[in-house]
Amino acid sequence: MPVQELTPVATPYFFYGLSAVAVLSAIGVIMRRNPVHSAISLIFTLLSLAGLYLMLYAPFVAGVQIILYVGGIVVLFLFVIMLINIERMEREYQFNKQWLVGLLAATVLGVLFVAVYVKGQAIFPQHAVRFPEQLNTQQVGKMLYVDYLLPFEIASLLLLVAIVGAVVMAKKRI
Amino acid sequence: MADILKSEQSSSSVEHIEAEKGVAPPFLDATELILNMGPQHPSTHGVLRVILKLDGEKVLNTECVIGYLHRGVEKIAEHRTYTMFNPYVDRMDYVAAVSNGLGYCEAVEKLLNMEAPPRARWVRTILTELNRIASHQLWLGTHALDIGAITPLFYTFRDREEILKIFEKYCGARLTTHAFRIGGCLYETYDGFEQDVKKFCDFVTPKVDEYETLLTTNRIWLERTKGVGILKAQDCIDLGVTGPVLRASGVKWDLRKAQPYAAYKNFEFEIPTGQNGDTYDRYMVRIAEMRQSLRIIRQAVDSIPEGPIMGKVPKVMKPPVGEIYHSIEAPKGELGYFIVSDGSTQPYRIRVRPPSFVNLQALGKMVEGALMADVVAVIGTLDIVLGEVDR
Amino acid sequence: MEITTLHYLVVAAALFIIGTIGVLTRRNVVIILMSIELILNAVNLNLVAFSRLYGLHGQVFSIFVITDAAAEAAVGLGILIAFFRNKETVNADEIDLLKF
Amino acid sequence: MQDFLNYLNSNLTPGQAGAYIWVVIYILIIFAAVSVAVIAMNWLERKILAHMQVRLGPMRVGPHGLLQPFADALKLLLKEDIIPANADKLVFWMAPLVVVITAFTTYIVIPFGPTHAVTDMNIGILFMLGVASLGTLGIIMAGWASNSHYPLLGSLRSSAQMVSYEVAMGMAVVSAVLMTSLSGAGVYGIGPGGGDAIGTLSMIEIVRAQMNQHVWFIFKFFPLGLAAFGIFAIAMVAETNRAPFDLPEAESELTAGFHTEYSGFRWSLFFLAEYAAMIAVSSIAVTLWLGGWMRPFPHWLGGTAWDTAFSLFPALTFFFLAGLTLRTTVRMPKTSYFKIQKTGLGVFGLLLGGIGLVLLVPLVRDRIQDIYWFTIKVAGFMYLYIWYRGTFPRYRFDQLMSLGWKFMIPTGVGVLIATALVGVL
Repeated sequence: MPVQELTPVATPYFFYGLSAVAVLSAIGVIMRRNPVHSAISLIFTLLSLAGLYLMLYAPFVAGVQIILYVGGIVVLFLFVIMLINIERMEREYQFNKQWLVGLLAATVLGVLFVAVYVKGQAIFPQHAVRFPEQLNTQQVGKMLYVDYLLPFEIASLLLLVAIVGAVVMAKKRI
Repeated sequence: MADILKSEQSSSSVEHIEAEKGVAPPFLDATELILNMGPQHPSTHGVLRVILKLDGEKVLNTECVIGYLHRGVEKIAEHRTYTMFNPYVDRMDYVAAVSNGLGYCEAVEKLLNMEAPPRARWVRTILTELNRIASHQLWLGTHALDIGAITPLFYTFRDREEILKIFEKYCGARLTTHAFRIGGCLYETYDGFEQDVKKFCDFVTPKVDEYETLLTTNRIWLERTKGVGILKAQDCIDLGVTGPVLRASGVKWDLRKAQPYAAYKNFEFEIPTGQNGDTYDRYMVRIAEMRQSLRIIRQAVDSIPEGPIMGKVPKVMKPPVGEIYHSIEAPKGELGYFIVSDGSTQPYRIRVRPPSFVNLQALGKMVEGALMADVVAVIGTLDIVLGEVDR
Repeated sequence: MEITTLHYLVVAAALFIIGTIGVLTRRNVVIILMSIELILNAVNLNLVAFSRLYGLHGQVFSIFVITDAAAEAAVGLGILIAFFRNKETVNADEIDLLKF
Repeated sequence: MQDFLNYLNSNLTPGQAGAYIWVVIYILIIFAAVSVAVIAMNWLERKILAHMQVRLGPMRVGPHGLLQPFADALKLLLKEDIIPANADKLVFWMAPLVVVITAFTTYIVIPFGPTHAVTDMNIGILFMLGVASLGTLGIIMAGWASNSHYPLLGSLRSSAQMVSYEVAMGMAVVSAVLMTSLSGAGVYGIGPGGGDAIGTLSMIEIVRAQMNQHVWFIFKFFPLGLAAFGIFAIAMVAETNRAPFDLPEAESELTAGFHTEYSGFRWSLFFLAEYAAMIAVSSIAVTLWLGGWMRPFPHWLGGTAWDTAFSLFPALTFFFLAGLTLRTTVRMPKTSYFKIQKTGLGVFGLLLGGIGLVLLVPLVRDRIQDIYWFTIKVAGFMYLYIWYRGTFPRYRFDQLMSLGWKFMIPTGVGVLIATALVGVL
C-alpha cells in the first residue's frame, strides 16, 4: 500500500463549521438548566473536536476520543444524572454568587491568551511537519510502548486506582 | 408522579408517599423508584397489578393489588338456583373450567347426599385430567414466554388445541365447557370418544418430551429458574399454598390421593414432588404431573363402565339445611366450595377457596431480595388466573 | 485561506475559557465535572495542534489526558453518588462540611 | 466526466481515490441496499421464526406474505405521532435520529469488496466500534426523555450492558488486529506475508492480511482465533440488544423497554437502526474472522478455472431462489381466488431469475462476486440471530453482568495474551 498524501477539501469550511459547533455547544454545556441537555451538548462538542483531530491528521486520537469520551465518559455522566433527582435541580438557582468573580477571571484569562497569541505568533513554525497519515496509529503505538512505557504503566495504575475508588465510593455497603 | 400514586394507591404504598412528602417526589431514596407493574402488563397474566419498590433492579418490596376482574361470583350465587349457578363457576378459572365444574357439582351432590353414577364419574375423571394437561400446557407456554423463550408457547398451544377439540366434540364448548351437571353429566359420550382420547394420549406423550428438550437442560433456563423464588415446605403450609407449588417444596399432598373424589381411587398414579421448592422444581413437577395425568386417562379409558350417565336428581333442587365443604385437586391447587344451604332452592352463601388467590399470597415471600426479572418468573411459576383470584 | 495552528489555538482557548466559567459559576457538581472535561478537551486540542509542528508526542500525551479524564470522571461521579445518597443534593455550595 | 469514469479503472475505494461523486453514489447504494436488507430481514425473520414454531407466519399480504413488510411500513408511517405529555420533546425527538445515524454511519468503512467500500480509514475498526458505541447514547436518551419508569429501567440496563460487553468485544477485536502482523513462526502452516509486517486497523487491510497469510483468522493459531471469534459472536448479540440479551427491550418485564413510549415512524426508526446495527456488527465479524469478501479456498482451489466456477455462484443462487419460487407458484391451489397471488409470485420468481441472468454477464460477475460472498457470510449471522431468538430464554440482569465481567472479559484478555505470546514465539 503506497503511502499517499491526502488532499483535504474545503478545509476552512469544515474548520469553521466544526469550531462553531464545538464552541456553541460548549456554551450550551454551561448554560443549560437541565443536566441531560448539558450532557448532550457535551456530546456535540466532543464529536466536533474529534472532527478537528481528524483535520489535524490525528485519526487515532479522534477514534479514541469517540470511543472513550463519547461512548464511555458521557454515558457515565448520563447514567449518574438519571440516578439523581433532576426535577429539583432544575428549580434551583443555576449559578452561584461568585459569577461576577468567575466572569472576571475568565476575561483576564482571555486577555492573557490574546496577549500570548499576539506576542508569540512569531515563535510558531509556520509550516507543519508532514506525517504519513496511514501510519499514524502504528507510530502512536510505537511511541506509547517504547518512549512512554513508564507513563503508560502509571496511567494503567491510575485507572485501576480509579476503578477501585469509584466502586468504594458508590457502593452502599462493601 | 406523587399525585398519580396518591389517587389510587393501596394503603401500604400510601405510607411511602407520606414518607417522601417532605422532600422531592420521584425517587424515594437516592436510587429507589416505584414501578407500577400492571394492571395492563404483558406478563402479569391478566389484570394483576404489582407495585414494586425497586433499588435499581433489586426488589425491596412488593404490593399486589387485585380486584380488577372482580365480578362478584359468590354474591351472584345467592340469587341463583343451584343449577343456574353451575355455568358461573366455569368463568372463574377459565383455563381449567372442567375442574371448577367438577368441584361445584360434587359439592352440591354431597349436599344433596347423592352420588353420580359410575360412568359419569369415569367421564368426569377423563375430562378433568385432560383439562389438567391443557392447563399445565398453557402454564408452560406462558411461563416460558415470561422468561423469554418464545417457542414453547406455540408448541404447547398446538397440543392444547387437540384437547379443546375433544371438549368441543363432547359438549360443544372449548373453553368454558359447562360439561357436568349436578348428578352426573348431561351428555353421553359421542361415538369414538375413547378412540379420540387414546389417540390424543399417544399423540401428546412424545410432545411432552419435546417441551423438555427445549427447556430442561437449557443453560439459560436453568440459570433463570434454579434457586429463584424458593418457598420452603413450612412456608407453604403456613401460607396455605397448595397444588404443584406445595408439592415442589417436598410435601406429598394431593387431594386425589388424600381424599379421593370422582373415580380417582380406582387408578394408579404417583404424586411427583420436588425438593428445593424453586421455580425449576415447580416446572419439573408440572411436567411430571402431565405424564401422570396421561397415565390416569389411559387407565380410565380402558376401564370406563357401562350404565347411565346421569343420576336421578329432583327437578327442583332443595338441599336439606346444612353446610358442606368439598374440595378437589384443581390444576392449580386445592379448589374448595363451601356451601351453606337454608333449605331453599338457592344457596344461602357460597364461598370458593380458589387456589390462585391463596397461592398469590406467597408472591411477596418468594421475590424478597430478588431482581425485577424474577418477579415476572415467579408470577409465572405460581400459575395464577386472575379470573379465579378476583372471582 | 489556510488554516494555521493559531486557528486551532483560538478554538482551544475559547473552550478553555468557557470551561473555566462553568467551573467557577455553576452550582451543580455534574455540570462542574462536565466543564472540567471541556477544559481537558481544550488542552487536548492544543496538544494535537502542536503535534502537527513538533512530532507525535502531543498526540501520545493527549491519549494520557483522555485516560486521566476517564479516571477523573469515574471517581468524581462516584463521590457525587455517595454524597447524593446522604444529602440528597448535588449543589457545590452545600458541600461545605468536611464530613457527611 | 473523464475523471468520473476513470475511477472505474482504479483499484482504490472512492474515498481514497478522491472521487467524490462516486462516494455519494456508493453511500446512496449502501443506504438503499441496507434498507432493502432490513425489509428482507423483517420478512425472513417472521417466516423463519414461524416455521421454527410450527406456524406459517405472514401469508395474507401478497404471496407468502412477501408484501407484509411494506404493509407494516405503510402502517407505521401513517400512524399518529404521539409524544407523551411530560416528555422532554427535544431529546425525545433526537433519540431515534441518533440511533439511526450511528447505525448507518458505520457502513462507511465496511469493505464489501476490495474496492467496494465508501472509504478505507486507517482507523477503520476503531471507528466502527466507536460509532457503534454511540448507539447507546440514543437508547439512553430515548429512555430518559420518555419520562416513564419502564423506558428508564430499559435504558439503564442498556447502558450498563453495552459498556460491559464493549470491553470484551474490544479484546476480541484487538486479538484479531494482532493477528494481522504476527505469523507465529510458521508453526501453524501459515503462509508468508505475516512476519515483520505492520499490523493494521484498516478493514480492507485486515482482509488483505488474511489473503496474504492464506488463512481466515478464525482458523489462525487454532483455537485462539476461534475463541476470539466466539467472544465477539456473543458480545455482538449483546451489543445489538437481541435475544437472549434483549434485556433493554424485554417485553415480558419492561413491556417494550426503552421504546415503550415510541410509536409510528419514530418507533420504526428504532427498528431500522436495530437491524442495520445487526448487519453492521455481523460485517465486522465477517471482516475480521471470516475472510471478508474472499471466496472459500482462494488458494487451495486457485486458478482461472476455479475462479470462473466460483464466480458463477451468485447467478446460481438466484436461479435456485427463482426455481423455489416458481415451484411454489406451480404448487399453489388451482382456484381462481389465488390468481393474483399466483401471478405475483410468478413475477417475483421471474424477477429473481432475471437478476440471476444479469449476474451471468462476465463484467457484472467479476465486480459482484466479492459482494456476494460477503453478503452470504453476513446472511449466515443473520440466520443465527433468528435462531437464537427462537431457542433461548432471556438472561437476567445479574447473570448477564456476571457472564460479561467474570467470563467474557477474562477470557478475552487471556486470548489476547495467548495470541501475542503464540505470535511472537
